Amino acid sequence: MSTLIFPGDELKIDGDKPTCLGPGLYYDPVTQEIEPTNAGVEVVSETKRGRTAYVEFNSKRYIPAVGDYVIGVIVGQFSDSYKVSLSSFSSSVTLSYMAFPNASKKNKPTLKIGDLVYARVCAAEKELEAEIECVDSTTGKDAGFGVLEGGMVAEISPAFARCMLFDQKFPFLKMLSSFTQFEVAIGVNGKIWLKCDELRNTLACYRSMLECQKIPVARYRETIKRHFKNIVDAAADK
Amino acid sequence: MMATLGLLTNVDGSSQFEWQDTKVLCSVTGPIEPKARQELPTRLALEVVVRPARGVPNTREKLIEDRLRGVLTPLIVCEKYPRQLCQITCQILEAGENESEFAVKELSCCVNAAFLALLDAQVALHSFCASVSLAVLKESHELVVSPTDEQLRVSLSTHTLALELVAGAKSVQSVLLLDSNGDFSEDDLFKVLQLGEQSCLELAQFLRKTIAEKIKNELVRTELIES
Amino acid sequence: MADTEPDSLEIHPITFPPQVLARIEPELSLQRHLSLGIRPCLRKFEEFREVHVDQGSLSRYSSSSVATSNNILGSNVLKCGSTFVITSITGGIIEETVPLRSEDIGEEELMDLTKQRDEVGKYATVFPLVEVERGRVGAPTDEEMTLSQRLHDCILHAGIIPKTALDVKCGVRITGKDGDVKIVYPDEQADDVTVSHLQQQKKWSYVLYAKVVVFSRTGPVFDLCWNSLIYALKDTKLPRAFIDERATDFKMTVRTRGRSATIRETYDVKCDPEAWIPLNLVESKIGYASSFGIIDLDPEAQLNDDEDENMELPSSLLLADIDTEAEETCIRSTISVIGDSSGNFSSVLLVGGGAKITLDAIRNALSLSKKRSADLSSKLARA
Amino acid sequence: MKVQDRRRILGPSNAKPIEFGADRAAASKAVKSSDEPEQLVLRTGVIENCNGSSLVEVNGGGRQVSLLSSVYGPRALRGSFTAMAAISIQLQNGSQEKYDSSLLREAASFLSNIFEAVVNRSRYPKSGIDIFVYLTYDLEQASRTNIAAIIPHCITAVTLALADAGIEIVDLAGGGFHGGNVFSFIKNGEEITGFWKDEGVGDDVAGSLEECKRSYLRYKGLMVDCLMQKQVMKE
Repeated sequence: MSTLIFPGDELKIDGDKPTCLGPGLYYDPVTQEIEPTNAGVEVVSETKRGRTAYVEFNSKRYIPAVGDYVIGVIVGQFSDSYKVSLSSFSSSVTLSYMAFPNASKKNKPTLKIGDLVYARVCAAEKELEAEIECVDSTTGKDAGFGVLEGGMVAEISPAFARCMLFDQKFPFLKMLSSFTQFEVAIGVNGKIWLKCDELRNTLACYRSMLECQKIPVARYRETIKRHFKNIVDAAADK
Repeated sequence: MMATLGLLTNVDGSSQFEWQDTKVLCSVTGPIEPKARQELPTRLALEVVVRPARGVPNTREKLIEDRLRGVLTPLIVCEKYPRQLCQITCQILEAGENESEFAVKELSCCVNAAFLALLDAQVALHSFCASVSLAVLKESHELVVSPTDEQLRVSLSTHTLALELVAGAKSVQSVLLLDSNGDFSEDDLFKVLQLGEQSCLELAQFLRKTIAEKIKNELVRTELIES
Repeated sequence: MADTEPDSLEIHPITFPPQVLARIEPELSLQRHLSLGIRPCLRKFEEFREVHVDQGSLSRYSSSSVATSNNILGSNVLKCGSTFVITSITGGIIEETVPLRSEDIGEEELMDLTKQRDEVGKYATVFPLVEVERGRVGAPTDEEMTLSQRLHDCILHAGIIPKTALDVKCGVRITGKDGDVKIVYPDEQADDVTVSHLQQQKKWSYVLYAKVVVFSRTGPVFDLCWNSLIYALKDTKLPRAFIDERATDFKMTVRTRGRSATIRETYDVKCDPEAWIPLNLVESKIGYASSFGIIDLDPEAQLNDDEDENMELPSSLLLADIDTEAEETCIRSTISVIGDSSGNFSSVLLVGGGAKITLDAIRNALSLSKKRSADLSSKLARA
Repeated sequence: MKVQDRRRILGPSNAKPIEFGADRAAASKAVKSSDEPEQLVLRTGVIENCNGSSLVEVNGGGRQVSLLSSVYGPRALRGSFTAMAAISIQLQNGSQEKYDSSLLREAASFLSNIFEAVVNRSRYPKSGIDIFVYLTYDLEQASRTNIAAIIPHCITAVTLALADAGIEIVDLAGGGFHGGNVFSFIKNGEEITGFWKDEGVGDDVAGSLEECKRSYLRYKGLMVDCLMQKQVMKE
């Protein structure tokens, strides 16, 4: 049973237990109270270690949080870092030259302005510019991050991206794979990078993705099928 | 009375609010990177723009912007987004009143539309908000909520009220704005506050229903997956 | 790094002179003052600043004026604290669009009837231009724009200036046979044929402009601007207007590409340099402005002097007449009132950005504003 | 047709400003003899939100003038490095709107030239000193408008405001007006810092120089009195 919660409503958690606050909740330093700040579904989960609470909501604008997988565009280059844009008009984030596998002072990455990178947010303080990294900083190894070459980026709602990335049962990618082979990178900032062997398959995937974020899961298969069929037909007409 | 959320696709949040013959479309973009002169080191900067139903914006719209900013600033958790900017643009589609004399209905609809658009953009807010316009009629001394253009013309005083609501939008936290003009007494003012409170609470329940509907629509997908 | 020698850590309290603390921590400085029962400007919580007014010294009708080319119809200089506001009223004349004399009298009556019911439509306003001097040049700031607009709206909605007060009762300048010039006014000589003839054809009204210049701004200035504007309007005298006898029925034929059309030349309305009529304001609707702020007291910022425990402070305070930068920035809940001493209000603006505005606070502010209004309206009597 | 000003409330566009007919009584008003020296009232520190300010009121000689001068600065200048302070002077019409903006600009640039020589500009590199002179009222008996006559008072006002702001100046500057000519001096009249002459009037330059020097010395004495009084009050 999900309860909807709005800003100004009372939160049904008491302060006896250490609570970890997620998005949509704000601890007011003056009144020392936890208040919901967004309209959405209240989610409180109790675990052995403590309690977590957040408000589940959809927003179009992505705000960086530590640990998020994101896709960014290099928009600037400094002496020791890149400037990366995660979403249009938002403040840009920093990607240090040292945040790459095997980086050293001499071994600098060779990214250009306009390149796409898959990265992870490693620092996100609201007062400071957020930082991202292209390396697993705990192991120092390449963890699948780095520049994304070829393919295509689709801008979708962050909520849809989260479903694809975190929900193992989410059927979209599985369905897609029954039509074509593809490489995919999912950024929770609402960007999905996709690359197939053939351009027309990429295009079909792209179109399916844009449409599927607006329709119920039950209609996914027919939609994907239709898009692939259209592409094939269009190619045949030529 | 009609409220719609999310009808603009290229902004982070949008809404259209219509009450009687006044109609306002509002868009919200943010938090985004501000221009250097707008940036506030510890808070979210607000850029409030109001555009009239016809003609170009002038000092009249500046005054509406100033009032609107006064209502929205305490509502938004500005401390959560330091050095960021939020653009709030209200386009009045239909004024519903004589623009050279009044701005009460436009202002109250702008407040409601901007609040809904902020909710739609999921900018962090402290509490719920609702706004109504009222007028005291000349002959009958009757207090009416959301007066018509004709009622405004024969009114003794006009009032715009915006309230901050909490606890399920069932109780009033504070008065965010009361802009009263005309000829009125202390008693009139308290009557305005009393009736205004009642109609703000009613309006808030309507707004909650509208938003809840929208959220439920969005959540259908996620629920399906969970089940 | 710093943890190597925790024992040697020394903490020095930083002390600042009051002025410095007020600049870097206005909130703390204000709270400390308030906890002592006084405001940073050394006023009491509900104390207003003294106001000094100087009526009409810039006006052309001022007794000490030597100038002949002065076009200021009324003026006021208002000094409040270190801020002073100079307001001057100038005028213009506009030709009213009189509907053509229609055959259907009933329709006209109906129009008159609807006009009478239209409450706001009965009143005129002034067109203010507020300038707040801050050592910058350029386009008006947002503050100046909102101040101007609010003055404009409040004058209109308060119903201080009836439209009829601005009607021009136009006279005619007649040059006699012997060459002497005299101006005849309709109300002085109603039987004059020329004048009454003219009255039917054209209608003019005065338009009032106000220039409000604020010097030495130390806090919010709307109430000062409003009061100064009201004083200036009370001082305003409208010059009598006349047109030359020859211009009363002046027709001119313009030939354009063979066609000829008769147009009536616009009248050249001039004003009498000497004669004037007072601007008739609706005295009963004149109110004066006052401003208030509500601030929550921060218990942590209070100085805990044990000997001063006898003073019990409430959790939130109502401060009258907001001034100084600290008060302006820290007090985000404000009440601005325009009203007279007997409890008729023409404008109330509550902005609740900070502390909660309680009904008691509103009541308190309204009753203080009545006292203030009585004080301000007595200024002119004394002057 | 000009673009509509959206930042000001202008009122109806077809309204005409009030135009006064010829003053019948003007001729009968006795012109006071302009020989007697005018009365000056000088004040400093009248405006709070600036660094220095002054008020100059003049009455006499068929003229009433009130000037408010405020000094903002030295404040940081944006942009490239400058070795000396940049001085800008703005003359503003009061509610009378008496002078043309081009005339005001001309007079302001004349004043700027004077004060560029008077202020110790090398003391304030990378700074700007903005000076505003507001003509609260300027009433004269004659209907012609002559801005030159009020320039000496502007000089007095700006000098006092600079002194009030604590900005280093070489000497108290002052000036005089005579027969259409304006001279401005420092150092007891030994140095001329500015000379304004209108076409066709005041051809007796040498005579004007002496007259102006006399007024300068008088104004300077008054300025010194005013500043000393302020100092005494502080102590």
